[in-house]
Amino acid sequence: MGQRLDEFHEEAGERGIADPREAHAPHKQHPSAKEYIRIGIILAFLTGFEVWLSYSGVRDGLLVGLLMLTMVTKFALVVLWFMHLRFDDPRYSRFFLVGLALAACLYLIVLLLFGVFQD
Amino acid sequence: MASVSLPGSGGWLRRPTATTGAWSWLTTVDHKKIGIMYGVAGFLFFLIGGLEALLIRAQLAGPDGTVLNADQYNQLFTMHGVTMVFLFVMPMGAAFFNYLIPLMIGARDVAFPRLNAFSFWAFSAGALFLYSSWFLGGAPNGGWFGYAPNSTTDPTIGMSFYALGLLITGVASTVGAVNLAVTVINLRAPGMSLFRTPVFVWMGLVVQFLLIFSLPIITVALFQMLFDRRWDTAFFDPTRGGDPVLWQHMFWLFGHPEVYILILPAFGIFSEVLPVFSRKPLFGYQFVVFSGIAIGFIGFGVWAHHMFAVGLGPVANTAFGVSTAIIAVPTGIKIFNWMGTMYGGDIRFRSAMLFTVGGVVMFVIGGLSGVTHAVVPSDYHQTDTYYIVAHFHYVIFGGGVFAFFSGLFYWWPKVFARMLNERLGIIQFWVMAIGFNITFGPMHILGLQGMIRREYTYPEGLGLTFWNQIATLGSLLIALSVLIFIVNVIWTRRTPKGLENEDPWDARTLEWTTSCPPPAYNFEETPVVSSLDEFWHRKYAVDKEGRTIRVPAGAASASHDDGHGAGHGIHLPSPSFWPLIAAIGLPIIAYGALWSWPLLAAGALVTLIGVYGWALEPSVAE
Amino acid sequence: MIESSRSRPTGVRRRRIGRGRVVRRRSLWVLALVALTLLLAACSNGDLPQDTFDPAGQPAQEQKGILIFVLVIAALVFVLVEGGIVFISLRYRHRKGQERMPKQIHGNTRLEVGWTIAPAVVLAFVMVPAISMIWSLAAQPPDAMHITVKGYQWWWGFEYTDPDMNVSYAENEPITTADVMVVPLGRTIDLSVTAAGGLVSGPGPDGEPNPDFEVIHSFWAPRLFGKQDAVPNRTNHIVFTPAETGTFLGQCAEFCGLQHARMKFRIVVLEPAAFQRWVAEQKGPAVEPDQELIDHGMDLFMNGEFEGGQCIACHTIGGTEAAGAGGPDLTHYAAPTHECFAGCNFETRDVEALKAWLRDPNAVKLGAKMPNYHLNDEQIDALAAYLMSLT
Amino acid sequence: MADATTMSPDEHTTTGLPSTKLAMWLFLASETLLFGALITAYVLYRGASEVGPYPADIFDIAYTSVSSFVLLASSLTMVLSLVAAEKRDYARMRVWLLATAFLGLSFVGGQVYEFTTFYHEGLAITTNLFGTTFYVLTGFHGVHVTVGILMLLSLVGMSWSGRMPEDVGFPVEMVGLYWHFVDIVWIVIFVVVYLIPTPNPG
Ligand code: HEA
Ligand code: HEA
Ligand code: CUA
Ligand SMILES: [Cu+2]
Repeated sequence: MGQRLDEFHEEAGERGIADPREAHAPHKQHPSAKEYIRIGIILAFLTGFEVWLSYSGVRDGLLVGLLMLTMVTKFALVVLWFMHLRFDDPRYSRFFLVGLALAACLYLIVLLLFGVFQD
Repeated sequence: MASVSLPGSGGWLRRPTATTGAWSWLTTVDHKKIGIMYGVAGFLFFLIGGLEALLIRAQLAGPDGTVLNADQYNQLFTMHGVTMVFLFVMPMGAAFFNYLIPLMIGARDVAFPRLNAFSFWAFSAGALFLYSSWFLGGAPNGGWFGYAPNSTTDPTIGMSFYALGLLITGVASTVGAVNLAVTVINLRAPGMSLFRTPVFVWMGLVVQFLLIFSLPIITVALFQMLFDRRWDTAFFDPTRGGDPVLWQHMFWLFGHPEVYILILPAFGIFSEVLPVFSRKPLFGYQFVVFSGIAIGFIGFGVWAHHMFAVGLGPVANTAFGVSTAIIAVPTGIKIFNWMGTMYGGDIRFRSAMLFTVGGVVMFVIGGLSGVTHAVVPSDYHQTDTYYIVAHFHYVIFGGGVFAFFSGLFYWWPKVFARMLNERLGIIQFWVMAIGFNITFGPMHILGLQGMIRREYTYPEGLGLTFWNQIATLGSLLIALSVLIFIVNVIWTRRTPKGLENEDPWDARTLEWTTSCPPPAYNFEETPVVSSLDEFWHRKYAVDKEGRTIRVPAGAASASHDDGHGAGHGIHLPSPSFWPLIAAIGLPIIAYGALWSWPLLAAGALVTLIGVYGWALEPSVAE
Repeated sequence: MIESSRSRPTGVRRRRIGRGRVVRRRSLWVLALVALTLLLAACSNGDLPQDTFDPAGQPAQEQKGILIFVLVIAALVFVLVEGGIVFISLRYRHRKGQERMPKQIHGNTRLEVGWTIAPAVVLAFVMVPAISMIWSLAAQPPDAMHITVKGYQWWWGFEYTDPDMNVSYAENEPITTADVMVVPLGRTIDLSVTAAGGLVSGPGPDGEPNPDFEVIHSFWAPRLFGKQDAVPNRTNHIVFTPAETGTFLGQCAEFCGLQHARMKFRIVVLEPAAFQRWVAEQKGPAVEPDQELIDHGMDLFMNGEFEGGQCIACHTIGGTEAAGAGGPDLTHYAAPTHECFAGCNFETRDVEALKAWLRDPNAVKLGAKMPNYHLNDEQIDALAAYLMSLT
Repeated sequence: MADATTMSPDEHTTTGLPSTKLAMWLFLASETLLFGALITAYVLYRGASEVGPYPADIFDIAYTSVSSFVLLASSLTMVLSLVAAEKRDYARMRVWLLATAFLGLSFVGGQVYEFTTFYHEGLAITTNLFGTTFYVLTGFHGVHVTVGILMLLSLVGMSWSGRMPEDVGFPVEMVGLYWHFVDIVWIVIFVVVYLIPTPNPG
């Protein structure tokens, strides 16, 4: 019994975040200036699209949907490229995502409890 | 940020060097000293909060009590709750985590030693700020839960102190939580995988994450309360369409994770003490760990069980009733594993063990009454009655405070190189256990007999007198037991320092491999860890017949050092007074927010100076 | 687990009963006896007018049932778990002079699964009836009588909003009482619980927000129904059916400031016929003064301008010019059912209490919203006489 | 602001991740819940104001769009300074850092101007729920931007006076993380507060 448990710990240690090999894994390269600028242009374009949308007079439901889409895209682009989550160790993303997911879930439930989305 | 080669970087930025005396405490960045200061501060506030409780009990000792008037009573019960939760249990948890986590994971200090000092000073500043309200227009009087709009419109200044004071201690806790979380994740000794850290460390990690994710919520709520009070915003003002129920959601979104922040340190202590005094490894280690994580997660999804009577509707009440019931499952897993640990053990009922077993027994009572609240239709009756008061004192006092005393008895020799008196400890335990049950047991009955919470008096005709008298009597017994502990501490201080046996309990974890008290650098050599319960495995081995036998002496104590003359060449962070200065600015900002913009700006300047001094000072003393 | 108990040295099982044991056993008995006496004392405690274990109607009866149900289950878990802990503590405690190293057991997955599932099953068993009762309590029967309950700092107001309960002296005005709610026996009543103040209904007529301000209260009559909060701008429902006549006590359960402790009310349950008589009386306007002193009191009430204000700024007396809002309706202040006043802290029949209240409300109820008008004795006597005439 | 010993990513840690960066991400995760709460308050009270002015009465989308572009651009200059720092091109790094700080300042300046305009059009923080939630949400964001500007200028100052640690890229990256976080908060605010129309009640 005890034996097997120790094995479990060994394994957890090796796969877990204490992995010695991973500790010396080479730092993935940050993007180049060119790539940053490319992302910057996409962001600017998306923002322009958002502003245009808000003047375009499309139906409210569609407008909100599209705006949410561009918002999430912009958010993701900045987080993944400018904040390097795409290139960095996945553990940073995990911590950040837990916070983000928690915020999204909890506050959505709160708004639901107030019946904000009922109309 | 560090300076590489700055000529003459001494000057006014030179780092202090004192290692003894008052100055050394003010500038220390040593996690052990900071842990002790957290402990002392927490215990002082326990006495103050207890004194407030005794006044509450005096007022309620009979019908139509005249010890206090309504106004005084409201301030006292509010400050009692706030003090006990934010100024006693939280810093006490921080004390244990600060002192023990680095030792348990084989680290020299926490990840950010100066930030750690800042946490402590900010906490102290916030606590003193809160208590200064007694002299500056009245203490908070809207309950620890501060329900708007009563709290936002009360004409006295008390609840502004509440908002600002908790904001300051909140900053302290957030910073401290990030620090400790990084410490556990990043500073473990070689071989110390997460699944080889003691359960206490795990519970510490979960608590830090709960803090990181729940404090921002109350921060916003407190700002909103402050803005409503000071600058007439409309967040919770029903006359302008604001909905006071928003405050309740925000408060309990934080408040329920908060109660697990209060209890998980206790679970950690239980999980360390039980194996040692049963001389068995913790039963189902990974289940205890995972259930702790599960409690942390589920704890975020139950907050509205404090709001069953608010009228959220049957769907919400069903959902939150169910989620609340679910949380009993991981908690039960813990209880059963602790029982499994004791089962078949060689149980030694020293004071530490008594407090732990007593604590588990009391906690289960509180947990079971918690489950009865989850039965929503009966909670419609119980909510806001003394039945709830009984519930949470059983879990917080019965679980949390008993655990703290257990931890104090257990780790006292580690920290102070003196043993607390066992006989007094055992007497204290029984007086406290009996007093505790006489105080809070009757409150179940009182609640069901219709005694509401937060009432400064009750008339004769309600038939509540008898049990209230008993409860008051019990509170005196608790006070007596606390006095016995104080006597024990004073008594112990007069015994000579030094332990015959530096491993008095035959312990299992890494903190006992170093000397008592540990040297400033904790470990002469960074320990290399090869198993859970590392220290035990260094002392004991399994022979061919499967019996556990002691490894010949010498092998076990190999890593001990006497703390003298050793430790040269170990780089330790130097003391610094900037964290203290940065922290002092915070209450000045808060007073400014109450009374004057220039004062606020001055406080901000002090904090800014502290931060810049901090960033610019050289990384070591010359 | 089993192995470990087998591996215990056999000698341990034989128990020598030493002195320490006897003492411990005796003290256990003493403890048990003390507990028993206390419990008996509790039962013979006599009058418990707010006892949830003494229901006088639905849903209190049902709620008591489910509370006992969950308490019994909790007690079973309690006995099992705590009994287990005590048993293990006694059985495996270290005994002097018997060094032994317990078997080092790390865990047992089957047990873990067991004690994960077992509590879950127990909880499911508890929650099923609980959930069904959440829904049954939320149902609002169509034939119920409607009363709006309003929380004020620190008293309760009641408005009988059914159309057949309008008063005779004004149009579409419901019967309004304070401090005491009168209801008929056996009738199902649907309370709309809210706090006074807040926005009346969305924006006011000219977009102006209502300056009325009120905090959160909670309405609870332990022998009749569980609580629902009274939140400004929100309405919660309590549906209940009294099964006994008599007077039932209740009080505000949500902390609401200085006098939260004394924000009480009473529910008087009358036989249906008596209730109809009561309704008839309440529909009528206030009685006219028939004595000089009373007349003087009325004059003071309607026209007196005191230091601090006027009575009619806040109070209504039906059928007179007094139509203030914010304070309790005094139309039938002295009706027999209006047993108590000012948050039910004083008996209406106790005229001295009324006089003390008029002299300085804050002196008898700290923080009371009614100002001190610095009335003299003669004015107080007249006002008291007038109020006591309003049957 | 962290301790010297941990400002270098090369320092040995259990996970191999620099402690400061880990701490920064944990802090940002916490900030997510902070701004989430503020945004929730705004969304909850959308259209619940009892009196005007309402969003549609005073928002100037064109003006705020410019502000949004400015903040977005500052994120780009921020990463460009990081590129320069990693190449140890200190002069260029300082230029980009200053550019970032300048763009940030323009944003805050724009916000101050916007607030004063709204105030003169009758929207005070006390006027209605819209004023309350709008000013507090965007105000918190503005304070974050201001703190970020202070950090940027400190970096420039330290670089000038030679107080930068060897691995310059690291502190720049840390400040950058914070700065981009403030930017993504604005990405959400811009859509949720400004672009999604709020119907005027009544
Ligand atoms: C340390 C703090 C702490 C802890 C750990 C808990 C734990 C729990 N609490 Fe408690 N609670 C408080 C502190 C705490 N609480 C405070 C301070 C308040 C009042 C706040 C205020 O209003 O001021 C409160 C209020 C409170 C309420 C609101 C009551 C009301 O106001 O109406 C509820 C409702 O559901 C509740 C439920 C629970 C539950 C289900 C647990 C569970 O986690 C308990 C789980 C444990 C067990 C169940 C025992 C062990 C398990 C077993 C032995 C397994 C077998 C068990 C079964 C099959 C049932 N608590
Ligand atoms: C950690 C949490 C904690 C702890 C440990 C306690 C401890 C105690 N509490 Fe606690 N209590 C709360 C948290 C806690 N409480 C909370 C959160 C509330 C809700 C508040 C609210 O509604 O807003 C509450 C409310 C509360 C009430 C209800 C008030 C009301 O609703 O009107 C009561 C009533 O009896 C009470 C009593 C006690 C007693 C007698 C103790 C005792 O156990 C205290 C024992 C300690 C001592 C007796 C100290 C010993 C002191 C000396 C020996 C002398 C001191 C000397 C010097 C200072 C020099 N508490
Ligand atoms: Cu009203 Cu308490
Ligand atoms: Cu809770």
